[in-house]
Amino acid sequence: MGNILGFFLLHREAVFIVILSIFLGIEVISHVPAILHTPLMSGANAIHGVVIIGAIIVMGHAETTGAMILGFLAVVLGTLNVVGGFVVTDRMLEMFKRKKQ
Amino acid sequence: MGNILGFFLLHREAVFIVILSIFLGIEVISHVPAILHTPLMSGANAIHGVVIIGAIIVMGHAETTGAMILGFLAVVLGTLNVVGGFVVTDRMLEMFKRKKQ
Amino acid sequence: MDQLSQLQTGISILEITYIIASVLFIFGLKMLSHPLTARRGNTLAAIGMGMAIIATILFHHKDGKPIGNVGLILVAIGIGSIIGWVIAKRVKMTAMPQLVSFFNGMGGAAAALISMMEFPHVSPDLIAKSGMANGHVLAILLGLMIGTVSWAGSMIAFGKLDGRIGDLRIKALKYVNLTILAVLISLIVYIMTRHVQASSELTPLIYIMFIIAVIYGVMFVMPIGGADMPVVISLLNSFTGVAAAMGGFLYNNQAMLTGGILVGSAGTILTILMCRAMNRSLLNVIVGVFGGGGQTNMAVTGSVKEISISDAAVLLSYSKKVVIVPGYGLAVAQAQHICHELDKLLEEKGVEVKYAIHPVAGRMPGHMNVLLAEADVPYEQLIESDEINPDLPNTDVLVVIGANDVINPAAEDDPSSPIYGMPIIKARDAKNIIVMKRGMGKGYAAIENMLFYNDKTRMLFGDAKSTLQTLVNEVKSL
Amino acid sequence: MDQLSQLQTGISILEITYIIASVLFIFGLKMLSHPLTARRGNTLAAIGMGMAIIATILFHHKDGKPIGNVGLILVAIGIGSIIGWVIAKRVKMTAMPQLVSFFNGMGGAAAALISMMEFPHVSPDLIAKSGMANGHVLAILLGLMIGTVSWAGSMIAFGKLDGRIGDLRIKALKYVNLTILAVLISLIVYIMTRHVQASSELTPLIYIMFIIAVIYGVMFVMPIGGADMPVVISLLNSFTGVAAAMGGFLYNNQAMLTGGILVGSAGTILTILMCRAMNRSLLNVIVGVFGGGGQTNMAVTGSVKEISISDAAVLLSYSKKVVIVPGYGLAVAQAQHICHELDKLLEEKGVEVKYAIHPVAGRMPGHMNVLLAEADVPYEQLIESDEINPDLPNTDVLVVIGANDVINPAAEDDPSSPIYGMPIIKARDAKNIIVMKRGMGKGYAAIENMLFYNDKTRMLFGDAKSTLQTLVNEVKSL
Ligand SMILES: NC(=O)c1ccc[n+]([C@@H]2O[C@H](COP(=O)([O-])OP(=O)(O)OC[C@H]3O[C@@H](n4cnc5c(N)ncnc54)[C@H](OP(=O)(O)O)[C@@H]3O)[C@@H](O)[C@H]2O)c1
Ligand SMILES: NC(=O)c1ccc[n+]([C@@H]2O[C@H](COP(=O)([O-])OP(=O)(O)OC[C@H]3O[C@@H](n4cnc5c(N)ncnc54)[C@H](OP(=O)(O)O)[C@@H]3O)[C@@H](O)[C@H]2O)c1
Repeated sequence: MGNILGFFLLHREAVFIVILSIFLGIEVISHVPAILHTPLMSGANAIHGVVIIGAIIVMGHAETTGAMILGFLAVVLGTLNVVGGFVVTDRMLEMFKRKKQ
Repeated sequence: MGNILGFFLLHREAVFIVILSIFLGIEVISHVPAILHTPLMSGANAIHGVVIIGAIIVMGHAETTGAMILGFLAVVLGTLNVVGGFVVTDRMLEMFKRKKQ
Repeated sequence: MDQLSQLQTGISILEITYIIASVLFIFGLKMLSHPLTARRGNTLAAIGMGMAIIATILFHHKDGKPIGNVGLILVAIGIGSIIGWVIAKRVKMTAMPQLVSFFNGMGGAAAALISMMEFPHVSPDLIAKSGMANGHVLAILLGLMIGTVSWAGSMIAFGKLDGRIGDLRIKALKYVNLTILAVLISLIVYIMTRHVQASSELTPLIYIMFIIAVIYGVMFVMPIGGADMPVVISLLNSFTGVAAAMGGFLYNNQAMLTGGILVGSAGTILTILMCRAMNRSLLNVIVGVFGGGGQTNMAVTGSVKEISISDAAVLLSYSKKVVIVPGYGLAVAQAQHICHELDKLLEEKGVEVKYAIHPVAGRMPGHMNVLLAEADVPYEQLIESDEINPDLPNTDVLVVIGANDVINPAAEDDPSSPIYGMPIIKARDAKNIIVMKRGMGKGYAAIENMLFYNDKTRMLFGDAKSTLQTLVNEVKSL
Repeated sequence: MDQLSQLQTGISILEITYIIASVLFIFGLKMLSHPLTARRGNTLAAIGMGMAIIATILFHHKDGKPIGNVGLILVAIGIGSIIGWVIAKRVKMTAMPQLVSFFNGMGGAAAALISMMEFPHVSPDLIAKSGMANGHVLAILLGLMIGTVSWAGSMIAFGKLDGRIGDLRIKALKYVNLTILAVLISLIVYIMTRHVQASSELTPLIYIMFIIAVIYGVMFVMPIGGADMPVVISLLNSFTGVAAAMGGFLYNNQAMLTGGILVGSAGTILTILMCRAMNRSLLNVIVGVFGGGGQTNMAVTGSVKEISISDAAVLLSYSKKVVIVPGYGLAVAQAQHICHELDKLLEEKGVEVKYAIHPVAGRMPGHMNVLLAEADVPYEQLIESDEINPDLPNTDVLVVIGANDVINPAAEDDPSSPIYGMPIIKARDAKNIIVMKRGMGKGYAAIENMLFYNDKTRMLFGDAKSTLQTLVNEVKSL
């Protein structure tokens, strides 16, 4: 109990940022029309590719070969997520766009 | 410059909370219909009465009589803001409500 | 050790309470912006506030010391609650805007007082380390300035709306104001660049700053037209929010920070939405180009025709569809109850009566809704202007009661008109138009209204309340 | 000293960049949810991501050391970019959902790898102070578990959508899954309650946890019907978001924290919205009550009547108003291009052709829009089902192409039907109905469709693409 409270006190700003972000995530997309569900899902998918930053940090401070290999893999996979995600979203949306005019 | 950067680094979570709150404030009320403008303004008015917490803290640690008097005044004014604000908002909204049924 | 952990538990509960309060504020604001949940939203926010206040009294500690003077604090809260409650319950519905302004001013004043008291106590360690140019001092000074301006400005706005203070329309005031603002900012810079041991050495400067800020607040609101006050109040409201947030920085207090900033940003957006509903820009309101008296290029053609009370009564009683357009004059005359009486009378006679509600009719957003709701007009009879416009060609009689700008066709016809582009109620589409007002006085925008010269229009001069009273009697006796 | 302040400047720039990136993510998501701004929103978010990546490589420091292995990192990014780009550009439009699932899995795997590598390096000081039960360890373990589940689940979802993996419908699996989940959580508790000097002593447990999480991910998705995969992907998408946010906690990294949580919460809401569009609950999807094969209480009355290609061609050519209802079968048959050819032919003959788009027609939200857009059908021809329903009584021929559930009248007639209450396209209101499908196969909900037995309905059996091809030829030769 004391441990949890202490942890909360230490990280209360992070906790609060998490709460605010949850609200924002909900608010921001709550009026999305059905046709945009898939592109939105895809775009959100690309955004969580931000995990690549963690991969870069791990790889950037890797010391053993094993860590290096795993880190390399993590960066590749993270990049796949980011680049593939954004490009595929753009492709989907491009199609909607063209038809609008 | 160094001072500002240092200040930012120290308070970066608070800064970020401010940014998120700004977004949330905007998002949350951006679909308000015109008839609710006044009640919303009034409700928001009551919420910033949260300044009363500051007044309580000041008063709670006041040492001189002068500080005590000013603190007392601050608490009274803050309470006016809070109580008056919420009550008047409720009164406005009560009227809307009754008509709905 | 045990006491220490108890203290830690207390602080944890306090912090958790603050976070819960913040979340309740967010929910409250969100629900306040939907008609069905608005009232519950207000209650939620109030609960959050109550929790934050109680938790602060119980668990707040500064340098290990708990909150003192608890008795006095409770007395102060008691006094504030009673006064606030009584005023809020007693005041007339039409006086709501000035009341909001008054309460807003109280919040601003509280923020300013806090800053004034905290200034001499900035930690000497902090000053030794980073001089006066630190975050605490900045938060205190901004809190003082913004809080004071908000307080002074709100009081002037209150006075104007309550009819106690007139407008002061001097063009040069704009430059005077900019100068005062520059002085205020210089003062902040000056204070923050001093080299002192303790901030209390500079306390006198704080009082000077307070006085200048009061002057600025007064001068800022004085030249703005009384009718623009709702917008100004909304703006000052968001100022107070920011002032409260400064306290949040100072005390590292999540509830104050979020509550204040939320109101600051929501208030700013609300201000902009309100301006948009009147088709003008915030800058226009503040600098005040508008209300001074516009000019129309349209020549006045046609003549004004009057209608007698008895003719009006007959016309209304034998119509199938009547639309009433209420405006500022109805509010001034306090004629909402008698107006509702007229509409009930007509409905009994089988006439279909609707109200056309323009978003900026009156002097505050939603003014007409609040007013008519007070008179118990059923919600379903109130139709937004966009929705009723297509129906107007089938309307037998359109009755304008103390409205002017919101039915002015110049908004559609005259590109040089200051209200050009504002969506209006297309009154001239109706088959007959009866306009009730005292004379040929202009509306808020101070421009000529060609509708009064329209062939279909008949004027019914006189104070709205007494005119409606005689009309009701006449209809009854038919 | 100078170097130190340079380092501080670098860190400040990095943190500011992270905040900017977070703001861009928020804007991006917001814009992605409005049709007109969606594409720009995607670009904005990508810019934010680019900034965060570059700033990390340039300015990140750990214990005063900058990022090493920069060359290798750039190579890895290069490889990932090229592969990602090529796959994303090459894949067929109809394979989008599985692609999203694939990329989502990659993110989950990256998060899991990070956790695996960070686990042995938890600061010994921290462990000495608060044992293994600290925030860092928790973030690492949760990141590992959620990331792995998301990866394994996404791969299965990918396989199912790609038709490589079938469903595994065993009721008991539900309990097996709950057991595995319990084991995973116990493992976390076990690890966090060990008393060790260094976390690396427990590294083997991490690998065990990884393996169990893989099993859980697989078992979680296996029993869910292939057609529910879009919902599952959306759910796994929000899982990966949370896993990324765990990294944000670990590194105290604002961009990861906000980006991850935003996606986590937006993804959850999106999942719920998607379920709602299909009129079912998330729990239903996960536990999988639905797709197993519902039963209808309605007795089959009437008989199935066929129509010949030439009759169909004549009927269509001499109609004034034709509405096409595309469904999953159209997508399977890849018949969108030939379908558009038919509609152009008919329009040339003066027939008014519209498409009725049901929100959950096909197997992913917006499936039909994407499909028909790919075939260059003009946007104005696509009408949402709610809007077109009132028009159907004036429609001469309604052509159903590979749709089934979305036109099933059981949704209106049969309260015991699993799809009861789902809004449908009211096909039976049209004057004539032609249904193209291969046989009497059921749709996704696996229930009988009484529309096929309706008097106004004529069936045109065969694969949608070849049927449409012959129909086009026939219409041309008329
Ligand atoms: N709603 C808001 O939020 C808000 C805020 C600020 C400004 N405004 C502005 O206010 C205006 C509102 O338009 P509106 O049509 O409601 O009002 P208006 O244009 O101001 O016109 C009011 C009319 O009522 C008449 N009147 C005054 N006292 C009366 C009485 N006792 N009995 C009968 N008639 C009386 C006046 O003419 P006589 O003198 O001839 O009687 C006047 O022409 C708009 O220009 C709007 O932009 C609105
Ligand atoms: N859109 C989404 O997000 C989503 C996601 C998950 C689930 N769902 C569900 O999926 C269903 C969608 O309804 P729907 O009407 O589009 O599809 P459906 O109800 O699944 O019916 C598809 C029909 O197409 C026919 N078909 C299959 N292959 C064909 C081919 N090559 N040529 C011609 N016909 C073919 C099948 O009949 P034959 O076998 O006789 O040919 C089948 O009856 C709904 O129940 C919805 O809830 C939708």
